[in-house]
Amino acid sequence: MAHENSFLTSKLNDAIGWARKYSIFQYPFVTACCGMEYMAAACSHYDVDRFGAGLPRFSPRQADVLFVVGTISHKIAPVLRTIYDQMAEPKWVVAFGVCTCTGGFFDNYATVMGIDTILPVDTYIPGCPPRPEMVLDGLMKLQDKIQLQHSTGQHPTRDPRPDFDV
Amino acid sequence: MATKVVRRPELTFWEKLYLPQIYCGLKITFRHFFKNLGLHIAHRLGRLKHLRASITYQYPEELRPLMSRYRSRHRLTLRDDKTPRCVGCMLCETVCPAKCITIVPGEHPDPHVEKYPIRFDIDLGICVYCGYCVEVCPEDAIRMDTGILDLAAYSREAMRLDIHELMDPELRKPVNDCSLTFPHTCKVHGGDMKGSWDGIAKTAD
Amino acid sequence: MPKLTIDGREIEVAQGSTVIQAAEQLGIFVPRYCYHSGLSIAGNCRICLIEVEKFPKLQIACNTPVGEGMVVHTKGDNVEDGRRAVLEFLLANHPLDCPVCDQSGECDLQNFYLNFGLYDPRFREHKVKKNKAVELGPHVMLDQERCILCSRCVRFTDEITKTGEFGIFNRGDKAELGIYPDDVLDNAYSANVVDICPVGALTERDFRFKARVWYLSSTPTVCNGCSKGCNIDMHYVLDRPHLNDGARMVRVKPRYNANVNEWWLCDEGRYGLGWIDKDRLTSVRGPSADATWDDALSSISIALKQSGARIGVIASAQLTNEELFLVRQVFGKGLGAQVSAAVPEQPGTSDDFLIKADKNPNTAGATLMGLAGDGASDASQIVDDACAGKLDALWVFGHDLAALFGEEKARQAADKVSLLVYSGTNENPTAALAHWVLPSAAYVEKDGTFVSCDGHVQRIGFAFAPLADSREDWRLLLQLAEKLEQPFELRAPQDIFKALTEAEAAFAGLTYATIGTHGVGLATEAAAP
Amino acid sequence: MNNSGMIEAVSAKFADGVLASHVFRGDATVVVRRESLFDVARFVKDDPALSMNFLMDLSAVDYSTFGKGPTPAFFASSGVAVKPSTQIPDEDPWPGPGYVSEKRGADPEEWRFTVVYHFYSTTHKHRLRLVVPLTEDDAEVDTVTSLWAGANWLEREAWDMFGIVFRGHPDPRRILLYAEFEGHPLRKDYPVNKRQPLIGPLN
Amino acid sequence: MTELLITKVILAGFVVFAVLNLAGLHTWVERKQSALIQDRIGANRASIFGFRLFGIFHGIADALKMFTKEDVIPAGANKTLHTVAPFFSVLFSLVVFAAIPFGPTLLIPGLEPIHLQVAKIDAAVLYIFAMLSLGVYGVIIAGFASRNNYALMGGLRATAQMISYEVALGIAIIGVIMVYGTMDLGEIVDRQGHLIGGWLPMWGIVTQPIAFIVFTTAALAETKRAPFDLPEGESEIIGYFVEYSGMKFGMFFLADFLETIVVATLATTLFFGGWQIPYMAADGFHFPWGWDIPIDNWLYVLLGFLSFSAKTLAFCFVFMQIRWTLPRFRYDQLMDLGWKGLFPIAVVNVVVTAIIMTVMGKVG
Amino acid sequence: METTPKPETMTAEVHASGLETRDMLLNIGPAHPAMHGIIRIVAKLDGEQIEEADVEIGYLHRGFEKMAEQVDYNGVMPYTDRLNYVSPLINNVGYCMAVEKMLGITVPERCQYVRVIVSEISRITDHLTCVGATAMELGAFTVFLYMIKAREFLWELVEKVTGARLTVSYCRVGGVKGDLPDDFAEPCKKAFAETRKVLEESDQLLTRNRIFTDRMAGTGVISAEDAISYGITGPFLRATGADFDVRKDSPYAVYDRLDFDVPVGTTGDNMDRYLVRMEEMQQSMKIVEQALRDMPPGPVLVNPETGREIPAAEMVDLAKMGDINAFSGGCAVAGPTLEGSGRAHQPSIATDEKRVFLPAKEDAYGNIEGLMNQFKLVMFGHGIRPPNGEVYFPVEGANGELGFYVVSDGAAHAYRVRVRPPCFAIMSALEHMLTGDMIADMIPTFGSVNMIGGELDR
Repeated sequence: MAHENSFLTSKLNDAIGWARKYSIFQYPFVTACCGMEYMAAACSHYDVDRFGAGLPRFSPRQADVLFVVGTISHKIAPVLRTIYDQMAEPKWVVAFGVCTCTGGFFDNYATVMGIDTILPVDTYIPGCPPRPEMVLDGLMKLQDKIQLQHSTGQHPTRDPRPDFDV
Repeated sequence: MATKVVRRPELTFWEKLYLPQIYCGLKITFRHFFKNLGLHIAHRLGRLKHLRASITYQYPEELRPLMSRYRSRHRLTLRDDKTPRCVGCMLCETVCPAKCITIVPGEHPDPHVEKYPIRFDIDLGICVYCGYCVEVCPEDAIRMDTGILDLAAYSREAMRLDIHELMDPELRKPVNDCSLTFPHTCKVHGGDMKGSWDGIAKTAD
Repeated sequence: MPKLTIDGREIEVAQGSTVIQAAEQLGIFVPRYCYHSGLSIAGNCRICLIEVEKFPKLQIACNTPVGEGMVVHTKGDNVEDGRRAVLEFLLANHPLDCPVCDQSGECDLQNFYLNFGLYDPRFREHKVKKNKAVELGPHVMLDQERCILCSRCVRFTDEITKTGEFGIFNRGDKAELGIYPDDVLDNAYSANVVDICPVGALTERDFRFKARVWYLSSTPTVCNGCSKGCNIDMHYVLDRPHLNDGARMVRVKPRYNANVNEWWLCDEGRYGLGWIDKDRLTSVRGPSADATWDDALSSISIALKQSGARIGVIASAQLTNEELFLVRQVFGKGLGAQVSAAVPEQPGTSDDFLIKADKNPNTAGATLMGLAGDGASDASQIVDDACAGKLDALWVFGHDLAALFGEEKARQAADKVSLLVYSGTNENPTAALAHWVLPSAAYVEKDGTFVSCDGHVQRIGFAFAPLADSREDWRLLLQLAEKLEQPFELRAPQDIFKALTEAEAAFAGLTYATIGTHGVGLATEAAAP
Repeated sequence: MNNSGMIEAVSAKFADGVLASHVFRGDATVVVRRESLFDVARFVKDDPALSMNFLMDLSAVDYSTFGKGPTPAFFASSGVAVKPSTQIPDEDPWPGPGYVSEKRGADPEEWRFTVVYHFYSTTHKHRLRLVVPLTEDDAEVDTVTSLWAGANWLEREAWDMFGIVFRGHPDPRRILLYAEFEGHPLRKDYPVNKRQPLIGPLN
Repeated sequence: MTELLITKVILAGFVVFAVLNLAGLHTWVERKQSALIQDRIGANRASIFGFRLFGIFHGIADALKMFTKEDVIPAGANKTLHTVAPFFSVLFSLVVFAAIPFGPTLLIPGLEPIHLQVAKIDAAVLYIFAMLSLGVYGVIIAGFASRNNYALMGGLRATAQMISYEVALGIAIIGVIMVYGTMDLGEIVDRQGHLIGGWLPMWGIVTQPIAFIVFTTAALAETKRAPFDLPEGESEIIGYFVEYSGMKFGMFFLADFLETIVVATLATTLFFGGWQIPYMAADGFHFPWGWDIPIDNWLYVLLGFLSFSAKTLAFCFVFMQIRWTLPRFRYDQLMDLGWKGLFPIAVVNVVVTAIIMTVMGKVG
Repeated sequence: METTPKPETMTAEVHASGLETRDMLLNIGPAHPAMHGIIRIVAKLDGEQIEEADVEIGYLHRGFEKMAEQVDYNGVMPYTDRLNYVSPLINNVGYCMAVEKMLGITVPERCQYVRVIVSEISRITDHLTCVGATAMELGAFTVFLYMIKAREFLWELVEKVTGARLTVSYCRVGGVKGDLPDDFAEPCKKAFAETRKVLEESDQLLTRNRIFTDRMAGTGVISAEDAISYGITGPFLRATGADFDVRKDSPYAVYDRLDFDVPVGTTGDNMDRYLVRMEEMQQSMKIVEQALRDMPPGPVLVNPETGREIPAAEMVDLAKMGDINAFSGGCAVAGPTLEGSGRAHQPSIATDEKRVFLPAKEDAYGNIEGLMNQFKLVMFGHGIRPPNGEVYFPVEGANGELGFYVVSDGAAHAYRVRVRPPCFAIMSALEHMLTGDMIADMIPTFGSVNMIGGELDR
């Protein structure tokens, strides 16, 4: 994204940032325990829809944010990476729960020690599993980040998508 | 053996026509809809405040009451002289199933204390909130009662708490992005620690 | 020889022995605090209560001499009630120090409480306060509150070191352990009192707060501090680098070996192992820059081949028998080099107990191998030759030429030879002079055997993997032999030892299995120097 | 039928096949020779007095380091070897895992794995455990898939985790791990941290 | 002629503007409505200059975001078709509105009377059917062009479903056409203003209740919304638009809402008297109990338009309520319902209508 | 969907009519919205009909059994939480009781009641999630949210007792972490009232709704014989008409004293499973209410005269200075997370075997014996050391028989912990149930399995 300091551009960027942060279509990559709290965050008591993030899209093409929810084992890791690659720009990744942040206490032969070893992560939500409040907090921090990235034009450019044949 | 055969509802002819049940279903959903709509309007008008219109807790403006036993972020309790009560016995480091606690003990000038932690880190990125550290602490030095829930971070490093943050839950590291710096503060409490213990005690039922 | 029955099992023991010794022979463990097999009997802790039939009261096992036809019960409610009462009494004034006490984890108060104590505490009085954290000497710290006055340390200094620093002062619950005024606990065996202290009253200053004992792993090994070859346990921690300043080796404890050191270890040996984690050589250094092992061994082997027989090798009595054997085979037999492990070292301090003047652990082994002692070539000769330009290549194992022969001579030798290889564990002036520096593993990082000055072949246990890029000398020698195109069909120290036993009569018939953890004497009498 | 009755019934029928048997904490266990496993399994399923219609569980145990845990440093304190003392005394000690060797007179080193079958009968409401010891070199046992359909996946799992081969299994694939995985992670000699990632770390 | 053109353009512009806005609003209503049903709050945090307005801006955010989202065309996809598909969907949904009369005739002095209907087509019903049928092509093409099994299945399901239900839909409307004797929607609406027995408005729901039920059900199925959302079938097959991203996906989304509105307007027009208000005629209200309230033409038009809008919105609302209440059909059950349920009923309805009309015609 | 096979992998065959048809291979999962938890089903489709299905699992294999060999006996508890993470408390209970069986100890009666209560609450949350998720996948999103709402109310109870919503780590070998709060019956009643309301609403929205019954009835059918042959237990088996329930057939804890019915179905289809689960929730609530009524009273005051409350920190300081008499007999006021675990509570919630259970807080803070006990139970290599042995202990998990097979070699950590995961057996039968059904039937069938990855793959 070319960044110029003109008033109009910066306002436009602000607006796009605003739009993107309040329209978060998520791809929930739910694998494990954290999924229960992910459900809870979406349910009536917490209602993630208030943040404009209530519409999970189960097609990576349409999702803006990849929520990686739950332990990622070595067996599923390539799938996760593929889904990330299939997502359309701009995209963000949220590591949900300690297993995705760092691998947590499943430090053994089967698990990936943190998804940031296989894809870039924008926001980490620790907790095992994180309470929905923590999830909402993480979502708000992600919104802040999205807005800030657009206001300052620092949305990182990612490595080009490999041409996946699906 | 008391077994109870579950009765499969025999649908009547009417029910087989779909419509009556659609009507029944709609009745329920409409009831919810209009009740909630009415209550929302009433709230706007300042009426019926004691009834909840929706059960949603609007975090962060409104915090759901935490149960008193709820295990949230850790803190280290302090002596009267503001030093940590921890004597670095490392039972918590030992018992921690996630190995997220790192303690380096040192010699305390007071021979009756003898030992204190030079370094006490908890990596929240690994912690599984099992509460074993609190349970085994023989000094009542570590507690998980801060009620702090805004723990999301932009990097692994930001999730690591050092002894200062653990001793003073109000001290929050500014949240750093890889290249961006801005303080993320919780708007409700003006950047203060959220849900201090007193706050929790009041709100818990 | 009286015959007695303990817990329904009969045993015949020597006249004059006590019940506790008899029970020990049967493998029955009787709890004890004051009793120690290496010390005289005091009988003051009273935890070792046993029931002897026809005796009206419970007896203490440590000081009840065996009698013909005695029937002893070391278990049972009666006995345990008695012991429980004793334990409760001992704990009455014990401070709540487990969190700060270095002994917790190996404390017999803790052990016995969970063994048979298990009572509900009843003590409601004020505990007597005494001095804490009293520095007794360079190695030992005293906490008077934790002491249960078993007097093992008093007896140790009275009977073993005969220095007599300790005493018990005052009476009743004010009684406390201490050392005599103006005295310092600084004898050569002072830290042994820490080992024998059953509780946390005496602790090591060196180990203080460095790690918790339950984090430690242990490997039985042998002290390499002198030629005595005391048996030790190496305690180390690998998975918590934040502890102990990142060092792996945490502490050393003596290991009982009736033939060598019994229960004891000198302070010199105990605290002489800091080099294992400090100032180690971590990478292969070539003439100009760091290199890989492969490159280093290739270029060295080429240079060695070119030098013909004009090679000098200063081996070391710090090397294991296996390595010395390989040195002899590869350099002596293979390349025709001058090999010597006899270096003119200044003898160190010694006494008539455990400390020997020869500070090398394997001089006897080197002598058996013909690399030291009578008839072996001398290292100073090799250095002289090197200075005289008679040698093209010089290989030094671990020794510091500068310290042995003076800096001038060392530099001269290094200048004259075209290849100076230093393989050792730590940085020293010779390493700085050498063309190739090969980091070797410390002795606890490899397997092998030493021969003590008493002709005792003992195995050094492998504790942890070599630091960084360093390599065991035997592995290095095997790989060098391969590069020199004289490969051995040997893969591990066991194999080398087997080859060694076949080649050397003194070792004949020995295997690692027969050596075990306690070592064996050499096969031939003549071998003992 | 009570525990001893079950054991007797099986032992009586398979005098050669049964190596040992015991009741520990109320669990009846029969140790069966590998060769007769299938017959014993069919017997306990079909015999009306036993009628074990459920194969509740099938798993394996690697006994290679049984009782040989590393010696912690604190064992040698105060000059006297005192074992950590929290061990709870047992009034009714378990005869295994040496029970197999006692009968055979063989060294316990000889066998390494046991395959453990837990059966349950809904008609009689009783449970039985079959234990089949196997050697390391020849860790093979007959499949019981034809008797219980549920054995299919359980046996696949035992293969995946322990490398125990079930002769005649219809679908011998890995089940929990991926085909590229080498080794069998629940064997005691597989290090807990040894990872075999399919895609490498970023960069 | 120019005048007519200008009028038509203005009308068309108005309709497109209104409908698109309605669709946008629809998303907001749906979110809020579902939230209220589910005891939630729903989207409410997007603010512009500090105003939140119950989260109405979230829809704007969605649209703006989708516009700026990367457009991915899968490697194996047919690029042209893949691109065209969403436009098809939206286009054919939009053009339907041309035939819908959304108010009475507006009389502006100096101008020709303006029918509040973009295109007054004699066979409007046929036109609408044609357009709705064309709409399925968007879905088929999308499903086919994506080169994805899920999309293909979604497309197939959509095709089968829409074609099957079209039949029931068409036959249901035949009853209406028979009753009102015309295929011109304007006419149909006009005739619904008549009163039966002097007090009961002759709305479609009165004359053709069975047809109404059949029509609504089939029309719901046409919109591919729950409980007929098999082509999307979020949790089974992600849907025919699984490979679409960015605004193209947004257009499918939009088409979805547009179709709902189409169906709502059709139901209003055919069965609920379109813009009619009971007892309201061009010159005012004439209640059966004798009251007469004269009104001006502008008020008449306004009331008619509002009536139409209110009915449409109410239908949208009910459709959404149904969507949030019911589970989804299975494919074969859906077909069963269509062919074995709705189709015969619709046919019978036509026959019965015919008989009744004949009888009544004879009697009357 | 991301790994949809390429057309070449589709098999082509030529029909008699000369038309070529291809069976479509549809790759469902591993990341698929209906696969809550991740599995992969490769389905060979003939139109919408599933001709063959290959179920692949293991995507959530995280080495539970290996980890359980690495940590001490109580350290396994957090791992068991994450087995069946929808009903963690049952896992806790099952594991604890297995180890207790090995140790040969029993826990006090109140503790058993507490365990029953928390297990049953957990069972309700499990069934709510299962039914709710199935409903969601069938398109009834509102029902799902209602059920999750009810689950939130129950989780409030769980949080009140255990201090966590989901990963509770509540039980300990030899007892539970803390007693129930004093006024537990009150919120329990409230939460159950809410739950019942939600259940009734859901019942109306689903049970008599023809769309729903049509989708559930007659799909995913399995006979009782097949189910038993596959080793299926729990609600899934009971839906076929077999009445096996561990709580009745080999009663543990205090289930034999409680009066409840075991709901069974008749045909073993999805509808029966749904109904059985709905009924089980009612039964579970009944059990909890009975248990709350019958359970023996809680805390006993140790010393009525001096049992005053002393802040834990103060007690520690006094004890450190040897001033034991200043607080002896008092009860320590520790942090709120330790509520209910003091000396007054301990006799009723924990075994009195000191070699197993941590001492009361007062003892750990206030006297050397308790402190030593605490250390001995925590330090590596000391801990709980059961005698050698192997035991198998089954409990009725939410999905069926949850068995723990534990082997001990006398060390402080288990030699082997094997879990018999109930949904493993059900998943192995999934292929059998799916074949011949339509692809859309996969959704309710899979939903009724209530596959929980943590438990299935461990």
